Amino acid sequence: MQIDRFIEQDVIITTVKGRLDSSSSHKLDDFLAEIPAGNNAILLDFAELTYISSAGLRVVLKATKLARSHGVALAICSLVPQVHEVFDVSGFTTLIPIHPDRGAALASFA
Amino acid sequence: MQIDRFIEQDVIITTVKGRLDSSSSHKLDDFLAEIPAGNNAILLDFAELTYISSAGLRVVLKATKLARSHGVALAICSLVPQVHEVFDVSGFTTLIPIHPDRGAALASFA
Amino acid sequence: MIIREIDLRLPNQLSQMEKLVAALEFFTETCAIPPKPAYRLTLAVDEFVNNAVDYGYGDGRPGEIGVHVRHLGDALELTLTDDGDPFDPFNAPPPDLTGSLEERRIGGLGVHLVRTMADSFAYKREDGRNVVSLRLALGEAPASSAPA
Amino acid sequence: MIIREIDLRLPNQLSQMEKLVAALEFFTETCAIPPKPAYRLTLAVDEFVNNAVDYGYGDGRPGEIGVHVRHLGDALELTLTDDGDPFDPFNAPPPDLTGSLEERRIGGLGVHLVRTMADSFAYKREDGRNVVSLRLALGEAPASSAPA
Ligand SMILES: Nc1ncnc2c1ncn2[C@@H]1O[C@H](COP(=O)(O)OP(=O)(O)O)[C@@H](O)[C@H]1O
Ligand SMILES: Nc1ncnc2c1ncn2[C@@H]1O[C@H](COP(=O)(O)OP(=O)(O)O)[C@@H](O)[C@H]1O
Repeated sequence: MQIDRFIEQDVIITTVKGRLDSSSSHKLDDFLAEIPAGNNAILLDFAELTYISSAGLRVVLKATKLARSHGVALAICSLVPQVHEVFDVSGFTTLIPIHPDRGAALASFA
Repeated sequence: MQIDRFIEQDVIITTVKGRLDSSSSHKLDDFLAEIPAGNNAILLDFAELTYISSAGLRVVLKATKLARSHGVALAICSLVPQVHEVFDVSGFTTLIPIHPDRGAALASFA
Repeated sequence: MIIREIDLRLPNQLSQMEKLVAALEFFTETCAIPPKPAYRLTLAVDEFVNNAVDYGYGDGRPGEIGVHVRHLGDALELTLTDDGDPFDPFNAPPPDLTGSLEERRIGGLGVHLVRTMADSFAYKREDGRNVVSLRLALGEAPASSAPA
Repeated sequence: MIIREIDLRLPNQLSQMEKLVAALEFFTETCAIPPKPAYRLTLAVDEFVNNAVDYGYGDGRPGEIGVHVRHLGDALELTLTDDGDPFDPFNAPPPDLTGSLEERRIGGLGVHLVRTMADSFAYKREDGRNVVSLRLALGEAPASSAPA
């Protein structure tokens, strides 16, 4: 799994590439543990996330709760169909804004 | 499978790399079908031959018979242990000179 | 060529997951299993093997986990076994997915995911082992509230 | 992790050999099978599947070949099946390996190689299929006049 972070239009974009499972989820957990100063919105771009298990969902929910408690907006974009199914079945699609692509996600923050 | 040929000390050396089985043996068969002019000795250097099946043995025996009928010396060198076992069990080690390395084989032709 | 059946055995250690996932990938690629059931297969194995390792051997004893996949043509039949403490994963109530973000508890989704995505599931305790059987259809997605 | 069992099915076509060899390599690498039994396994499958395809279906009908490997800890148990014409490979006399180069006939070594390298072998005809069983020890080379 590879994690990258950069800023676009004042939004902190985190991309995750590969598999997010019990052996890799702590890496993303560490990465998302800190809410960046300045109240920028957070976007998790999962376009290259090929796999997520409940261990990955755990990290995503934790990060979403943390953002919410700091009054920071968090959204997710670009889920591949199988990962989208996992989000659906977990009821996450009703808790976290999910956008089809990065453009739509950035527009939602504007 | 990869076949290469070059001449060293007037000996035509053919090296075979990879697997010599029913799907690749015809390539070596074509390659060895012609006895080169000039009565050079022939050395099959199998140092990088990782696998041989009876289909490969068939081609080797055919080439050996062809060489013999033309009065050309043919030897084999550098068999890895598993390939050597196949030659042993087939009784080929008593029919064809087998040398531990290329130097010994070239010396035997001299 | 298809792999009609593969039977894997591993010690109850999470360090084994990488090899296990590689074996499942080899299976799904060799058999050209469509993406959806291939994902579900990996997810089911991942969740249940993790649970067995994490919860099944409370005293830290060494154990053996089995992963058996049978390719039936129109479905995959997955059987997961372990010699951990008896536990029926399908006996627990499903997690509450209705609350607000603040109310949602973290975790408790693994069994729910697998149960929802499987076409059928069963548990039995047999010869000192937990035996979980799952059926995953290879055709049209039959289970769950999955998107198209 | 080990693969305790793998069951492969393929049509009687030589174009399948590449996938078959890849599956055997995956098996031997995953299970860290030593080089000698790993080679013997591949050789046995290669020779017998080739023979079944070449000789077993004289009328050119489509058929199905099975390759089943069981990892027993100290040995591999290989079972090869096909629905070709009945043929017991262990019934034929072994080839004459004593003649001079000129006398040696080309071919006829496949069954001999496999039979010599196996620790035990058996044939039966069952349910319209040829069933060849071979045992390959994983420890010290027990068979043949093999070099050290
Ligand atoms: N093999 C098992 N042995 C004992 N308890 C288990 C086992 N698998 C699951 N459990 C229990 O079921 C609960 C729900 O599991 P799961 O849905 O995977 O979510 P999570 O592991 O995130 O809690 C676990 O928290 C654990 O208490
Ligand atoms: N599955 C089979 N069905 C019918 N005949 C077979 C089969 N396998 C082997 N044979 C016969 O046994 C002979 C010896 O086979 P083998 O030792 O593999 O050498 P080769 O294939 O080079 O002749 C073959 O030539 C063929 O006549």
